[in-house]
Amino acid sequence: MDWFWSNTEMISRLTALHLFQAVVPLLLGLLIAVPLAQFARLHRFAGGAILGSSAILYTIPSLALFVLLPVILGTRVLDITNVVVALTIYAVALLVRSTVDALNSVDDDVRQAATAMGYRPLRRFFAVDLPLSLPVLFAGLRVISVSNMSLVSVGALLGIDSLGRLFMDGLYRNFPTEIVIGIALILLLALVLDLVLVLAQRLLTPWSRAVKRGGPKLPLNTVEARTAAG
Amino acid sequence: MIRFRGVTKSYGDTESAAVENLSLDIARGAITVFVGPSGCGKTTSLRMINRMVEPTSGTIHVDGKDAAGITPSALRRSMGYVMQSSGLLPHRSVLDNIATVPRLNGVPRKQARERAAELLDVVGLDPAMGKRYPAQLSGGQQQRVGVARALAADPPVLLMDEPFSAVDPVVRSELQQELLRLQRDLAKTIVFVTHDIDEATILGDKVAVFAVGGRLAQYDSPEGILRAPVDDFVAGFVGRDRGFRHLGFQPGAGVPVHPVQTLDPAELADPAVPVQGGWALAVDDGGRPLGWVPASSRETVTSPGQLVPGGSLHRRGESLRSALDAALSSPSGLGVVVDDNGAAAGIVRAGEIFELIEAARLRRGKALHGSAV
Amino acid sequence: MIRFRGVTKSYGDTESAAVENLSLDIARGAITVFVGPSGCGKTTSLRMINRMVEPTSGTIHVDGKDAAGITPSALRRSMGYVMQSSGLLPHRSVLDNIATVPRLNGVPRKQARERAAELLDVVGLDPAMGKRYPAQLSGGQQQRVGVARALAADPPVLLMDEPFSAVDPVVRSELQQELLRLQRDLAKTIVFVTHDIDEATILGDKVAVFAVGGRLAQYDSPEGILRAPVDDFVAGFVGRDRGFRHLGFQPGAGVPVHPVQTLDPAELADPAVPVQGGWALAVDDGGRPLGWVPASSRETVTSPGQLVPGGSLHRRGESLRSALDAALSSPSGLGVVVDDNGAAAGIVRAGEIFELIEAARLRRGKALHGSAV
Amino acid sequence: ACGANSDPQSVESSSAPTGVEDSATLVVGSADFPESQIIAEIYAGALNAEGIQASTQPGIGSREIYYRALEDGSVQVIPDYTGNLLLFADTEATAQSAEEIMDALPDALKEESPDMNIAVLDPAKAESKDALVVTQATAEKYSLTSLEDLAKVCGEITIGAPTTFQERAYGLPGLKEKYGCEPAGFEAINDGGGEATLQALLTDKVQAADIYTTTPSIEENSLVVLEDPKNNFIAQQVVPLVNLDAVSSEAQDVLNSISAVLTTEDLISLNQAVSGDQKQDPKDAAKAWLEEKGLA
Amino acid sequence: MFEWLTAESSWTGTGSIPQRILEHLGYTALAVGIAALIAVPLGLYIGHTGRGRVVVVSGAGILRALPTLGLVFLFVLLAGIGLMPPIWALVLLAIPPLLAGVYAGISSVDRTVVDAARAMGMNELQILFRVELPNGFKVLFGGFRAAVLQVLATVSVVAFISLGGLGVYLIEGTQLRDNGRLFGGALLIALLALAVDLVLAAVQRLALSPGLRSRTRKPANHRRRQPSPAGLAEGTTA
Ligand SMILES: Nc1ncnc2c1ncn2[C@@H]1O[C@H](COP(=O)(O)OP(=O)(O)OP(=O)(O)O)[C@@H](O)[C@H]1O
Ligand SMILES: Nc1ncnc2c1ncn2[C@@H]1O[C@H](COP(=O)(O)OP(=O)(O)OP(=O)(O)O)[C@@H](O)[C@H]1O
Ligand SMILES: [Mg+2]
Ligand SMILES: [Mg+2]
Repeated sequence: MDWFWSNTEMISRLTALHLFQAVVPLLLGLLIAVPLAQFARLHRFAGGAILGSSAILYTIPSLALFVLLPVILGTRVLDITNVVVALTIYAVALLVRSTVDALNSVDDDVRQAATAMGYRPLRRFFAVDLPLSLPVLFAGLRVISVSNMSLVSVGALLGIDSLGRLFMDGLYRNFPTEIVIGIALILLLALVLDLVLVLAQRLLTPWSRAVKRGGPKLPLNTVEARTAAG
Repeated sequence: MIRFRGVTKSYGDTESAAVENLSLDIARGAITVFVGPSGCGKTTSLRMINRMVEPTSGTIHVDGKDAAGITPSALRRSMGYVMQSSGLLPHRSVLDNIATVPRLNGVPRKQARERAAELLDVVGLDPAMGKRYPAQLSGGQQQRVGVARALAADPPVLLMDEPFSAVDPVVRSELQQELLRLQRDLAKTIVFVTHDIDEATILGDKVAVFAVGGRLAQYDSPEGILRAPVDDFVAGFVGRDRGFRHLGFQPGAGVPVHPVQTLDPAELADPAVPVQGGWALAVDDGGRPLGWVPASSRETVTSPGQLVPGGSLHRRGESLRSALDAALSSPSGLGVVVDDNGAAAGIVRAGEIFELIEAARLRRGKALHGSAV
Repeated sequence: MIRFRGVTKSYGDTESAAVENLSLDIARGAITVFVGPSGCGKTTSLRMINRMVEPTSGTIHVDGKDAAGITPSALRRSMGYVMQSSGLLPHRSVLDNIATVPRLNGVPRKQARERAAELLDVVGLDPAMGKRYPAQLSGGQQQRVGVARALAADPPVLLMDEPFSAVDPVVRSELQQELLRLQRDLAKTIVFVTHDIDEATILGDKVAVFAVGGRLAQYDSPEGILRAPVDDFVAGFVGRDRGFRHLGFQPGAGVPVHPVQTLDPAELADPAVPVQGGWALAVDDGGRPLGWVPASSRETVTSPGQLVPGGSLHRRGESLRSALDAALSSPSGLGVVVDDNGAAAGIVRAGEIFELIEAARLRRGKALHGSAV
Repeated sequence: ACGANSDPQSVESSSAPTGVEDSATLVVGSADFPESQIIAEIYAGALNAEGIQASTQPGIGSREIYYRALEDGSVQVIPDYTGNLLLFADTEATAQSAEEIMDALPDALKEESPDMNIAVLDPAKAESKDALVVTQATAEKYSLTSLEDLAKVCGEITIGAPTTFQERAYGLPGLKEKYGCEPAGFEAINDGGGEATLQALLTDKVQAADIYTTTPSIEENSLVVLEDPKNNFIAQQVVPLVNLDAVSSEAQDVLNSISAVLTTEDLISLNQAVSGDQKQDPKDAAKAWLEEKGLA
Repeated sequence: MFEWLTAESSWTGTGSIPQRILEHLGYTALAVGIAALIAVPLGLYIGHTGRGRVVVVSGAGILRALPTLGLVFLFVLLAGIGLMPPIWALVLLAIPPLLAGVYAGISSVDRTVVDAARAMGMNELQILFRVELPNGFKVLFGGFRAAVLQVLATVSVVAFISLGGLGVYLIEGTQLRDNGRLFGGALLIALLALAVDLVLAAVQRLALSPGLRSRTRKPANHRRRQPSPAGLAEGTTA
C-alpha cells in the first residue's frame, strides 16, 4: 500500500491510459459493427461471410496482432494506436455477432407495423430497430467492455503502457503487491465502466423500466440467453 | 376503390401458391372482410394492398392507380394498418405511437400529439393513458391504441389483420361494436381479416371467404353467404348455426310488441297485487326488467331474489335473431323487449316471430325462384 | 372425487386473491368445465388440484385423500395434464413424448412405445407421425398428441387448461367432438378450463362459472346455466344467444319427421319428372342431399349446379337446436334430416319444432313453479 | 520469411522521420526489466542535472521492440548490453571479448540501420552477463565450479532459462558446441532470471539456471556462478545506445561520464534496492546513486 | 513463414509443432475441465432454481475483467513455476463463459415446457436432466465453445512465463526476430482454434435433438429467430 501511495502519479497515468485503450475501441467498434451487422442481416450471403470472417478474426492471438499491426499499419511500435486498432478489431468481431442478435431480438410484428406505417428503411432502422435492440445490444456491449479491460493489459508485453505494466514490473521485481494492485484497478475500472453502461442503458431505454413496473412481464429469459453466453 | 385482378402470390419455398388468381373489387367506404381457415392467404392478400408483400403476378389498383407504381412508403402512409399483436412501438409512449404517421408526414410534434389525444378519446380511452408505454396497457387497450394510430393520418383506407383475435370474447365484442360505431362516422374503406365467421358477418358489408390454397370461394354480403353458401366448403366454414345467424340480417321491426304486466319493487313486495295472465315482469324503479313472477307462486315471490330469472333481452331495433332468442330463452315464453334506456317496453311471442321469418322466406323465394310454399 | 373446501389462493404480490374461498365437488367420470373471463382464477384452481399451485388456505381432497398429503410428483403422475400450448417436449419424438409418464413410472421403453403408438390411433393420428418431432406438427396435431400423452398412463383424472384455444375454429370443433367420443369410452374424471361459454356448454356435464376476483358465480349443468343464470354477471357472460344454445339441451327425438320428395341425379336431369308440392330435394346416388328444386323452376333446374343451395342439416338424434337451425336456414323452410350415413331421411318443419319447444317450456314451468301459460 | 513485411524498418523509416531535434526533450527508453530501467533513470537524471531536458519511457519490452522504438524516433537513448546488442544486429557475429565486441558493433549497427545514425557510446565497466548458476547443494553434489564440470553431468540436469536460450548462440547451442553439454531437460522461464527462475532453482525444479550476474539473489542465496573458461557467455558491458542525430555532443559527454563510473557492484546494489525487500522505485534508486557519486 | 512451417526441424524433436499443439490442447482441456467442474453444477443450480442469479451472474460478469496476464504472473510469483499456477489463471478465464452458458441455457428453456414436465410428475432432478438440459443444450454448449476458444487463445499468453504450447513460437518469433516463426505461430493458433471450433460445432449438431433443429414447418411470418449460438461470439483473450 505504501507503494501505491508513493506511486500515485504513475498509477493514475497508467489507469488513464488503460481506460483510454479500453473505451476507444469499444466506441469505434460500435460505430463499425452496427452498420456491418445490419448489412449482414439484410444480405444473407454477404452476411454469412461477415459473420464467418469476424469469427476468424477473433481467433488471431492478441499477442500476434499487437506485433503485427505496426508492420501493417506503419505505426510506431510504441504507438497506442496499435492496441486501439487491435482491440477495435476484436470489438468489431464480437459486436457484429451480438448486434445481429440484438437486431434480431426486435419483435418482427413491431418491425412490420413500422413498415406498414410507411417508414422508409433507413429511417425505420434508426427510429425503430436500433432503439428496440438496445437492451440486447447493451448486454453484449457490457460483456465486451469488461473483457476489453482484461485484454488491454496484454499490450504491456510489448511495452505499450497500461495497467499491464504493473504486472511486468511486479514480475521482474518479485513484487506481488504491484500485480495485485494492477488487477484490483482493472476490476475497478471494469466495474465503473459497467456501471456507466448500465446507467446509459437506463437513460436510453426508459420504456423497458415501465415494463418492469407494471403490465405483462417480458420473457426475460430469452434476452439473457442471447446475451449472457455472448 | 381497391381492385385485385388475377393476383397470384407464391412464396419461393413452397410449391403451391399462397394466393391463387384473385380478382376482387373492394368498395369505397365499406367494410370488406376476408375470412377463411388458417393459412388460406388472407394476410398475404391484405398485405399485397399496401405492398408489404409483392404479388407474383396480377395487378392491384388502389383508387384507379396501379399500386406497383406508387412508392411503397407513400402508399403505406395512405393506409392505416392494424394487426393482431397491435404492433405498437414499445419504446414510445401511447401518444407518440398514435402520432407516428403524422410525424412521418411532417406534421409538427405538438400538433400531432394534440390530434393523438383527440383520437384517444375517439377510440374510448382515457387521455391520461397517453403518457403510458404500450406494455402498461391491457390487450384490449393496446388494440384500441392500434386503431387510433391507424386513424391518425386520416387515411382513406384501413387494413386490419385479425385486430381483435388476441383479446377475450367480451372485450372483443366491445371492440367490434366500437369499430361499427366509428365506421358510421368515418366511412373509411376497411379491409378486415378474421378467421371467425361470426366476426365476419357482424362487421362485414361484404365478406370474401377464402379456401385453403388461396382460392376465393365466395364473395357476397354476409346475408348472402349465410343464406346460400356456394359450396360445401363455404357451408362447412359458415357452420351449423347459420340459420340463426342469418336471422341477424332480418330486421326485427315488424315483430308485434305486446304490452306486458310489470310490477315495480313496491308492487312486487305487496302480495295483494295480483298477476294477470300467467306471468308478470318485475322491474326496478327505472323500469328495467328484473325477472318473472309466475301467477301460480304470486304469494311466495315478493322480493327480487325470489324471481324466476329472465331470458335474454331484445332491444328495439335489433334483428329477428335477438327477438327469437329472447322469446326462446324466456321462462315465460315471452321475450322481453327493452327500449334504449333498458326499460321494459313489452314482449314478443315466438309464434309471431316465426310467422315473420316464414313470410320473409316466401318473399325471398318468390323474388328468386318465383316459387312459394 | 375432487373436493375443494374453502380454498383460497393469493399470490404474494397482489392485493386481491386469485381464488376466493372456493368450495366445489367434482364428480367422478364426468367432465366438469371451469369457465370465466380472463384472470378469474380458472387456471389457478385447476393447478391446485395437482399441486402445481399450493392453496393459501383450505383443503383439496382427491378421492377422499387430502392432496396436501400426497407427494407432488406421485399426485401429478396420477393425473393427465393438457394445456393450451401443448407443452410437448421439443427434443423428443412424438412417441417418446407420449411415453413420458409411463417411462417415469418405470414401464420398459418398448412397452411404453407400443402403448404410445396405440394412443396415437386413439386420438386419431397416423401412427407414422410417431417419429416426428413436435415442431413438425400442426397446432391441432400437437394438441392431439398432448391429449394422447395425458392419457398414456391411464390416469383416472385429466386436467385440461384451454387445450383447444390455440387452434382454429374448425379444428377446434373436431377436437371437441373427439374428446366427447373418447370420454364415452374412457369415462375419466375431466376438469376442463375454457373461457368460451360455447365450448363449456358443449363439453361440460357440469359447468362452474367463475367471476373476476376468483369467485365461483354459478355451478350447475350447462342447461341450468343457460336457462337460469343466477345473476347479471353470469347472464352477461353466457351471452345473447343463450336461447338458441339452450335448445341444444333439448332432445330432437320428438320432432315429427315428414317424408320429402327426392330426385336422384337421373330424375333431376329429366325435366319430365315433376316436383310435387313446392320443393323437391335433389340427392346424389347415395341419397345425400345436394340442394333444392323449386316447383316453379322445374324446367330450368336439371343439373346439380343449378340447384338452390340447401340449409344446414339435422342429423337424427341431434338436439332441437340443430333441427330448428336446419328449418330456419333452408330456402324451402323445410329442414333436411339425414341419417348416420348422411342420406336424406325426411324433413322437419319450423312450426312443429316450435310447438315442441313451447311444450317443453310448459312442462318445465309446471315442474318448477306449478304455472303454465 | 514473410515477404516485404520481414524488413520492418523500410516501412518505419519512411513513415517516422529519424531526427527528433524539434522536440526539446530527450527520451531515454528502457527494456522491460528493472536493471535497464534503473540505468535509464540514471541517464535521464544525469542529463537533467546537466541542464539537458530528458524524460524516461520505461519498460518498452525486449530489444526487438525497443530497438525499433529507437529507430522510429519514439526514444533517443536506451541502455543496452554490448554482447547481446551485437548478436541482435549481426546474428552471425563471433566476437567474444569486450574489445572485440565493441569493435564489431559500429559496423553491425550500420548494417542493421543503414539509413540512420545509430551508435553506441562508451561502454561501462559494469557488466551484466548471462551465467549458469547452481545452488550450493548442487555444486557440492556434483562438485561443480565451472561449465566444464557441468558438462560431465549435463545428462542429469535440467536447465531453466528464457525460451530463447534454446536458440541463442550462447544458449543450448553454445553449451553443446563449446562444452559438449546436452542437458536432460529444459524449462522455459521468461522472467529474466527473476523470482520464478530463482524459485525453480531453489525447489530443484531445475538444477542450473540462466541468471544475470548482477542479480542480488545470487549472493543472497549463496548461489554458485559457474565459470565460463571457453567464453560461451560473451561480454555484456552496459552501453548507451543512441540515435546520434538526436543526441547532442554535450549529452553524449554526460552519458559517457556515467559509463566511466558505473560498476558491476553498483548494478548489484541498485538491483537489490529495487527488487529486494526495499522495493525502491528505480527513479529513487538512480537518484540516490547519482547523488552518492556526485553526479547530481 | 512457409519456410518455417515447412522446415523439417519444425516438425520433429522437442519443441516440434505437433508436440506444441498437443501441449496447447492439453492445457486447454485441463483448464476448461476444471472450470467445468466448478461452473456447470453452479450454473445448473441457479439456472434451474433462479436462486442467487443476480449475484452469480454479475459476479461472473466481473470475473471476465480479471486480466489473465496479471493472474499468471501473480500465481507464478506466489506458487512458483509449474503446470498449475498458469492453469488456475486459465480456469478463472473459462468460468464466466461456461457459467453464463449453462445458466442461460437452462433458463432459456420454454417455461411452459418445464411446466408441462412438472405437471407430468417429473421431480426436479428429472426436469433438470431430462428436459432443461437437452433443451437448453444449444445455448449451454455455446458457452462451452466460447470458453474453449478463449482458453485456447490465451494459452499463448501463458507461454510467456513458463508453459509450452504454440504461444512459445510467438515469444521466440518476437525475441529471435524470426517473423516466419511469429506469423507461423499465430497462424497455427488461429487454425487450431478454427479446427477445434469446427469439431465442437459438429459435436453440437450430433448431440442436439433433431426436434430442436428443424423449424421448417413453421411459416416464415411466424418464425422467430433462435438465440444465436454463443459459439465464436466470445472468442479469445490472447
Ligand atoms: N413469408 C412467407 N414465406 C413463405 N411462406 C409464407 C410466408 N407468409 C405466408 N406464407 C405461407 O402462405 C400461406 C398463406 O399465408 P397467410 O399468412 O396469408 O395465411 P392467413 O390466411 O393469413 O393465415 P392465418 O389465419 O393463420 O393468419 C401459408 O401457407 C403460409 O405458410
Ligand atoms: N404465478 C403468479 N404470480 C402472481 N399472480 C398470478 C400468478 N398466476 C396467476 N396470477 C394472477 O392470478 C389471477 C388468476 O390467474 P389465472 O391464471 O388463474 O386466471 P385464468 O382464469 O386462468 O385466466 P386466463 O383465462 O387468462 O388463463 C390473475 O389475476 C393473475 O394475474
Ligand atoms: Mg394471417
Ligand atoms: Mg388460464
